[in-house]
Amino acid sequence: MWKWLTTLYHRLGSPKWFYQITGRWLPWFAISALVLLSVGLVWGLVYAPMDYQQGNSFRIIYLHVPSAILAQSIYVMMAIAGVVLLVWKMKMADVVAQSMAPIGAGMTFMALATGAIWGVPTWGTWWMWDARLTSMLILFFLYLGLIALREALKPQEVAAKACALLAIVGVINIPIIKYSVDWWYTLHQPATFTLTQKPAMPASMWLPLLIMVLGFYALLGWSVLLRARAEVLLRERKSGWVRETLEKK
Amino acid sequence: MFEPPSAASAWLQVEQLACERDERRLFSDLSFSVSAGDMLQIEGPNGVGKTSLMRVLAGLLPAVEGRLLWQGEPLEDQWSEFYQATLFLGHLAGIKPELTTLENLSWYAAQEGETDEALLEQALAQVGLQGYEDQPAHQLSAGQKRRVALARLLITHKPFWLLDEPFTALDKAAVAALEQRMVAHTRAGGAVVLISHHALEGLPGLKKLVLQASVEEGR
Amino acid sequence: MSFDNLSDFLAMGGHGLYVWSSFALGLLILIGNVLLPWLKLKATRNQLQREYRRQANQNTPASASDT
Amino acid sequence: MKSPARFEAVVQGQGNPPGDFAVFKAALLREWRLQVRRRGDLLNPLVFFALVVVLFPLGISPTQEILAPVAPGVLWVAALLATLMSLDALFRPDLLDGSLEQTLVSGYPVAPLALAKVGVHWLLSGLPLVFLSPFLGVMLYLPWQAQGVLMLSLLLGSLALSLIGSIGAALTAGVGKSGVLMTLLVLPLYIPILIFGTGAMQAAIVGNPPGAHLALLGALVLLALSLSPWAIAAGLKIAVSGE
Repeated sequence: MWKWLTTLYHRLGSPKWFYQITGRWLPWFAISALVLLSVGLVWGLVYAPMDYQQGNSFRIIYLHVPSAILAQSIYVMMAIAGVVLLVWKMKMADVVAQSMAPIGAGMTFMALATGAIWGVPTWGTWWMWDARLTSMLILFFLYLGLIALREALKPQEVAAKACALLAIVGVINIPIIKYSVDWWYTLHQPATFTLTQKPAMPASMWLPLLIMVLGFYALLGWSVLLRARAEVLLRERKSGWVRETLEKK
Repeated sequence: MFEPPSAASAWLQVEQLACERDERRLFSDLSFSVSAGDMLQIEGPNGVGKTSLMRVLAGLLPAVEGRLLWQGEPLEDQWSEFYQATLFLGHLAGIKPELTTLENLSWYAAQEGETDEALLEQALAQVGLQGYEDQPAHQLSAGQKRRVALARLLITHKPFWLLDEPFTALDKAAVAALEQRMVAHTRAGGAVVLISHHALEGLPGLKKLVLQASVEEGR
Repeated sequence: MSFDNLSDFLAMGGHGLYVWSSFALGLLILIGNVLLPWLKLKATRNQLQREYRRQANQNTPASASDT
Repeated sequence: MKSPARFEAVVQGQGNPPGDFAVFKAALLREWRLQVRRRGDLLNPLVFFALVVVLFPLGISPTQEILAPVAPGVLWVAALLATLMSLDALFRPDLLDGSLEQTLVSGYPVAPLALAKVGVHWLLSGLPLVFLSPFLGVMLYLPWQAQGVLMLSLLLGSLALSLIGSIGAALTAGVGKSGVLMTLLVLPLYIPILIFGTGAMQAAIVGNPPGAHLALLGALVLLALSLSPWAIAAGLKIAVSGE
């Protein structure tokens, strides 16, 4: 297993191999994303039982929670890619990190927006300085910072390393930010009704949620591969294999 | 501390080096070596990557391919030893405008354990900056700032010099003096790598490395 | 099935506006995350193919100058 | 340019490189001289701090009932922005005049040398901010029992702000006009410091012991002190490789 992993790692470091193998992976990600998301959506929207307290507005959970999970895990993945780039100098790690940033920002935005919309029927207001939403808002700014830094720096190798460092600094700070915001929230207002923490959700409710989370991850893979493939072609435009691959068609 | 290597082994060995800037291949498959007593002049038209090569040698820019050996061992394992022996002067003089001429020089001297102010003043006098010791460097001209940086060559203990266009903004007498200093340094067993368009043919021990405009190859 | 008929489903027990606007936005982001990169990939391929063709045209009439 | 006789011996390896600590002390002295002579750069953040605080009574209301409750937040946000502003140009001049690359090739560890710069900068800009703050606190009707906590929280907080902000300054050293970019990069990282700093003051205002908040702030300072020099050094290396 370990040997297989190290070979995979070394191969992924080669842009040509990356491009070829991801071409084969792409359909699997696409199919699983489409299947999981459609099953999860229909199940969650149509078949899952209504929440006795929140009514049908609770169905927003099927977007809010997966997007929030992805928003956080994508940032961690970007930091890991940053370590791989800075320590092992694997350039493909940066391609992946670069492809993830806009998806992460989109997911954070989705979590914020669905949270805000959900807030109207549950809290009676669009925005509440709830600990969870506040942390998410800060995460959104962290993503914007990463994207802006990449835009601002030239040449690309420098931007790559700077973004990697910033992602690592950010990921060390995220738990501190989260802890401090939680603390700040309990300091300023008594813990009232929270959005997602509910006692003992029945399986008919959490199973579609699990499927949605998996579907979101599959879509993440699909989207990252599409972006990374375009980026690999652009970065390697001068090399022979890109020319050969594209001229074949 | 820097150990003088045996005559056989080269100080710096460059093997199949390749360098890229902004996704443009500057040079590739570049190999050469520098040993004690060498003076290596790097020449070539603008934009072939002379400065990039120098910055790769100084460890300020990562190489894309190839490796660097310092006294036979990979350079990336011994940057600190390498820098203890190496003096790098880039395009920028590294002179702070807020500090006086003497303060600027003394910072670099302090890095080598040289605190003797009389010696520093003597070095400044030799580069023609007598009377400017306590002037803030922002009052100096570009050529004078350059001379402050070059005064470092007079007080340094470091045997391996990397000089990027050291003759820029110098007058004739200063150029001659610098040439003399470099010759003395290599004669005494040091080594110099420099980028320059100047004709240095008269200098003993001079070797040349000419960088060609690179050819885009289909890798 | 938690709904008796289509209009119940659309009304979502009075929360239809919130549920449907959330899901519309969510789907938009999800689809955008696949569609935009896909278009980008296609555009990149086309752009590079054009670039290679132009280079080939440049190189053939002149002698084998390789820059 | 004739070299004195002793240089011949030098090449044979008779140089006597000083220890890391001696160079660290020399760097402190150099930074002190350097930054003291940039008077404008030192004064501007202080004036900015005072001005922002003065704007609040004019913009909200001059009454004590309204100003006193928001005083901790106003003072802390103003101090935070002033620190951020003063850090913006911390490394850029060094990058542009070549002293930064000389630091990297000096052979001495970059992290402590960067720390010397940040430390001197804090002494000359963060510390004056701490001593200015009680005067502005009086203008915002900050209760007396909170004045000491204001200074103490700012003393710890500004140190953490300087250390974390310097990472952003290092990353954006190569960017021409980085004010907004640096703000975007650094402000999210400043939020815990803001929360604990104002938390300590609010505890003091209502008569609770502010010790827990200050301890957390101190922990943040220690964490920043141990990690950020390495991040700053890495950021500076990246910035130089872009020149």
